Amino acid sequence: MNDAFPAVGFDVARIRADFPILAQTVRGKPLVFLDSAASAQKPRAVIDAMVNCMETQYANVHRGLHWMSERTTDAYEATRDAVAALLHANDRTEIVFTRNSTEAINLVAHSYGRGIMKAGQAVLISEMEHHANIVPWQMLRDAHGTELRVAAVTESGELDMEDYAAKLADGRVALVAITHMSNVFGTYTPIERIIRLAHENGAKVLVDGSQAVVHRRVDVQALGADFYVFTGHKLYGPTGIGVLWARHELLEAMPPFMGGGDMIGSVSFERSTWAHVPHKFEAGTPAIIEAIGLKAAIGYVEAIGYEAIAAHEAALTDHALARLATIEGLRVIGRAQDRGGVVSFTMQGAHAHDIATLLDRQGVAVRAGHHCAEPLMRRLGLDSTARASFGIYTTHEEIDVLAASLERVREFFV
Amino acid sequence: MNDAFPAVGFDVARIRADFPILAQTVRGKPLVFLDSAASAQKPRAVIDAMVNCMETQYANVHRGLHWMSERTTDAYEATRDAVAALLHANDRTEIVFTRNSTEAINLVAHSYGRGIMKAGQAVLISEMEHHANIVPWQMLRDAHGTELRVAAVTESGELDMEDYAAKLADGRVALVAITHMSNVFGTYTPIERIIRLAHENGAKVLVDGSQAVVHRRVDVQALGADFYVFTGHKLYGPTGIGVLWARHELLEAMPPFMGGGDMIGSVSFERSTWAHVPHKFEAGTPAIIEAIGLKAAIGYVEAIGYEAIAAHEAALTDHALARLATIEGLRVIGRAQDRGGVVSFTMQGAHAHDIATLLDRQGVAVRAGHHCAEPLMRRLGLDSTARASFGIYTTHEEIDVLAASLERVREFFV
Amino acid sequence: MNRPGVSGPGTTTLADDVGDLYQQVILEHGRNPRHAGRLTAFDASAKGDNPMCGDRVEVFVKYAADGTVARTGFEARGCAISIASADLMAEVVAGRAPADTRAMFETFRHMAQTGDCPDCDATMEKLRPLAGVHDYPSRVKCATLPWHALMAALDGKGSATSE
Amino acid sequence: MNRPGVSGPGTTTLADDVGDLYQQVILEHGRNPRHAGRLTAFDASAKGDNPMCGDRVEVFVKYAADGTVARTGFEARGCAISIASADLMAEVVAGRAPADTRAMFETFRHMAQTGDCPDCDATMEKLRPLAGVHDYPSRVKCATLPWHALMAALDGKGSATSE
Ligand SMILES: Cc1ncc(COP(=O)(O)O)c(C=O)c1O
Ligand SMILES: Cc1ncc(COP(=O)(O)O)c(C=O)c1O
Repeated sequence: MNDAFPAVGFDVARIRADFPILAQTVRGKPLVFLDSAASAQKPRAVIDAMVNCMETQYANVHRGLHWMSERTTDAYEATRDAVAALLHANDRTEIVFTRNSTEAINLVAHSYGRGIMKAGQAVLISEMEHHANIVPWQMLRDAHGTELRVAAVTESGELDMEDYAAKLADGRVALVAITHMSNVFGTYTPIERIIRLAHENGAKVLVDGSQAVVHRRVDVQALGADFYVFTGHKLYGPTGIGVLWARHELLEAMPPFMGGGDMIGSVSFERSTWAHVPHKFEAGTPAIIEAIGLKAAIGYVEAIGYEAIAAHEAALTDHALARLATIEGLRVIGRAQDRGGVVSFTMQGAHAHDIATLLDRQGVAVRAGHHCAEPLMRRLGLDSTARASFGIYTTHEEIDVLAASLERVREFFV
Repeated sequence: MNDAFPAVGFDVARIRADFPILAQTVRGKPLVFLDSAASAQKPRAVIDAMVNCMETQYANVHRGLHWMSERTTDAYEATRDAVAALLHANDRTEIVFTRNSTEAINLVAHSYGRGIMKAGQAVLISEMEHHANIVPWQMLRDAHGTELRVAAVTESGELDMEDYAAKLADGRVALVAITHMSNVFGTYTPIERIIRLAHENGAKVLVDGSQAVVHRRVDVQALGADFYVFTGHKLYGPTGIGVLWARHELLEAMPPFMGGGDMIGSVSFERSTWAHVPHKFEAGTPAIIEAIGLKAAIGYVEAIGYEAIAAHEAALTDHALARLATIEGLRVIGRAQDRGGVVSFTMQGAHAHDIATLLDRQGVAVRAGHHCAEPLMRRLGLDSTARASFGIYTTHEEIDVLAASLERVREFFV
Repeated sequence: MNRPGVSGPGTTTLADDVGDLYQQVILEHGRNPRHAGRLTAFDASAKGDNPMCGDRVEVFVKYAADGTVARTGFEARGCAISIASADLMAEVVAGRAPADTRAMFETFRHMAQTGDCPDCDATMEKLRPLAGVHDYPSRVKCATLPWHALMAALDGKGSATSE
Repeated sequence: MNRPGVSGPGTTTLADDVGDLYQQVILEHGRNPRHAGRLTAFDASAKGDNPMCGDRVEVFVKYAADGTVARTGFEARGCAISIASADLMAEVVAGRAPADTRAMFETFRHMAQTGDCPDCDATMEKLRPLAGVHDYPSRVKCATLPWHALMAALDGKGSATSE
């Protein structure tokens, strides 16, 4: 693969060779996969780690005294170490495994929300949240009597910091839950400032890092966050595994979310006691094979390096914005300064679904719809957008194919 | 492999060849894996299905209009059909995917328990439940004011049907939650009778099929159950995927458990509406790769056939009970008539942990401890037992190795 | 449909590739629907809504004195397929009894899902251009959404979804 | 430890295989612990509990007038390793100041986890037979459980767990 604008030290051809699926054709055309923000493809290292587990070293964890169980427990728990290092957690016990970001947020909404928050306190989110960071707080509101506040987003697709500060001002916000990077605009939020302001006003902060952790190095200590969540399948890892990081003292104070094996201290019918964190929050047999896959994904990303990834993706995004700007009637949605490799757009005379289908016919996979951000769409006066999103394996050439294919869509429709 | 007592039409050597891990050695000895009740090993068909998904046909489901997403959605939803057929569900929409049995039970405890049950109504469980079928009902009791009743178990390890009937008699039990097969004794409960009695007394029934579905054909219509749960990893499938089956009208009436993408009808900050069942209960990106693996596991088991599996395992269990009976000081716990391939035992002068370690040194993997059934252990006056459990790949020879190894343990300790 | 300038580097044009789905009649009805708009007077209406993609449609029905569907109008936000389908639907159901209309939906749904219409009469043949969606499972819902809304209106229900 | 009749079909005996873990001294202390039982009079006590396997121990401490640990007793349900460890612990801490006892725990924990004890004195050498657990991660907790309980007793806390 001949990449016109390689980032220094970043060999996209070699990276592509690590992803078996990228050699596929779709509808007779080479696959141009521009839907990584929905879910990323998996490198050979991840596939191999999962296969290796199932072929050579598998048993249930934590409760076995035999070799297979001990070794599988070691491997499962080693993922906790890898995630703790990835996020710069203080302590490995601050890492809780969940199914995905959605479950991680629901866990906090349930355990911190119902367990610690009081009726009348407020949760503050933003207009550009994914449904995963809206609906759990609505459900908390309806079940528990908390308030749900929403900070506005500007026309450029950035958080309206004045509105945000105003919504914090009365001191009744107990928790801010906000995205680190928008899955619609690609905008990075000024998360350090957001957190500082929240803390000044007595609120804890949950950061939805589902998109951000894929593209940027995250240091929860430097950010000052209280909760950070992400999902394995977007970080080139398996489905079925996600992460909640939270400060140890918060996890200690929170009641468990689900009950069952592995999360208990002791059980009697009258009364049970809970295991120490993080086990208190991991009821039942965990996603063992998936955790082991996630560790391989983190290792893969770390070996390439976030700096190289960020540089590659910044170059891709610049290239994409430049190419898309040349297409008549195409409008890119969101014009934030600080943005990553997610580009939403509309095209005059062509609905996003039709764009997606016509691109698909040309082998180009993009997403179309509300991107699980209906309130944001409504705010923008849109029904839907088409969205191209980039990963470590995306090439400048693929963006050229996207642009050329979009030209053909335009000509087809107008 | 020379199997002394082959079940008719059942070629255990061929089956073993399908499980790559069984060729491993442990501590220099051939692996004798007798811990399948904790989690089963995975056949090549499951591994291949997962690899094939990741290498050739992967994208996020439900929300994509492009080829990869459409095909992945088809494959994910085809698992729902396979599970519906496995359990004889009326309708594919009655199948909800969860992480494991534990989450499935927690889902019911939360959505049916808090959403439909009233304070003062009771949940009736038995003394031989796994923690997964105890703790969620305790948490419901403590949060929602329901009562928790426990039906006794007899010395032989069977449900005390008189006590069960007595606990139902006042009509205040809204839900019976009971195991289909004990993970400690291997006992099958007389589930049709249990359900009939519950229904006569106005209670719905949740059946914990985590163990049973591995060994016997389950027909939820014939059983008359209202909820049935199982977990993929014990059925030779991946971790990270479990199943809740429930009657359509129950799922319709129940509020959602977790909020987020994929489970919504529409979202606004004021109010959101829910998607139809089963999607209402599947928030966020599901365990896609794992669902696809589970379908392969079901296909694998169905191809061998439950009848052949049951015959093989019955022969193994008889053989094991006969062999263990010859070991001095060894006591098998639970003497139910109707039982499957799970055998718990204690040995005079040797603690279960020491037995497990000494067996491990001989390559034999068994479990030791309370088996996530502490109240049952207390009822039996035990701290812990050692447990050998069998799967489709277990051979009579392996049971002979277990017996010989246990003889050596006995000699070592006494 | 094979227009100059649409061809890419390959040997087929985009129109060749998607001609089965985006037939000329769909593009036309999608661009210039004849029955778009809220009826000034109507007897029944219902909304339809596809939560997975955000498509919405509202259908308005005016009955004739004999109970047949006199006129149908719709307001929609959606793709070319769903708008063309709404527009073609309005055309074919005019003058039909509600029972007929329901039967037509069943026939149409079968066609959209399978691509086949073994017993299509001349009227139903007008919907044939939409049969190409059968190859695109998630787009089937775009084509059937207005019909779901129409069925809800005939049933006196306020809304329908096509998930 | 190499007894007749223990040898299986292989060339090594079970005792050869597990001799690193189940040394004779452990088997003896496991079978006939000298310090088992609740003290008739004690100044501090605490329970220890390993939720993953169900092992439980309760440790009782009687202090001397100078504040050193005069005697330690324990009640336990558990495996040979945990009972032998409790018994050996009771032996080595007798006459030690609480601060010493804490330091001994750290030394012992390191030994149990790694198999090494670079600065073991003669007293700590008595615990050396337990160093074999380092090869069995889940059994390390069996060996350290009584120590966790003892630390809790010294701290005036009622309980400890070794998860
Ligand atoms: C009877 C029974 N119920 C529930 C469970 C819980 O299964 P999981 O840990 O997969 O949720 C198990 C297995 O651990 C079991 O044996
Ligand atoms: C910003 C954001 N938050 C949350 C999610 C939810 O992730 P998951 O579906 O894996 O729970 C996503 C992706 O869908 C996302 O982009």
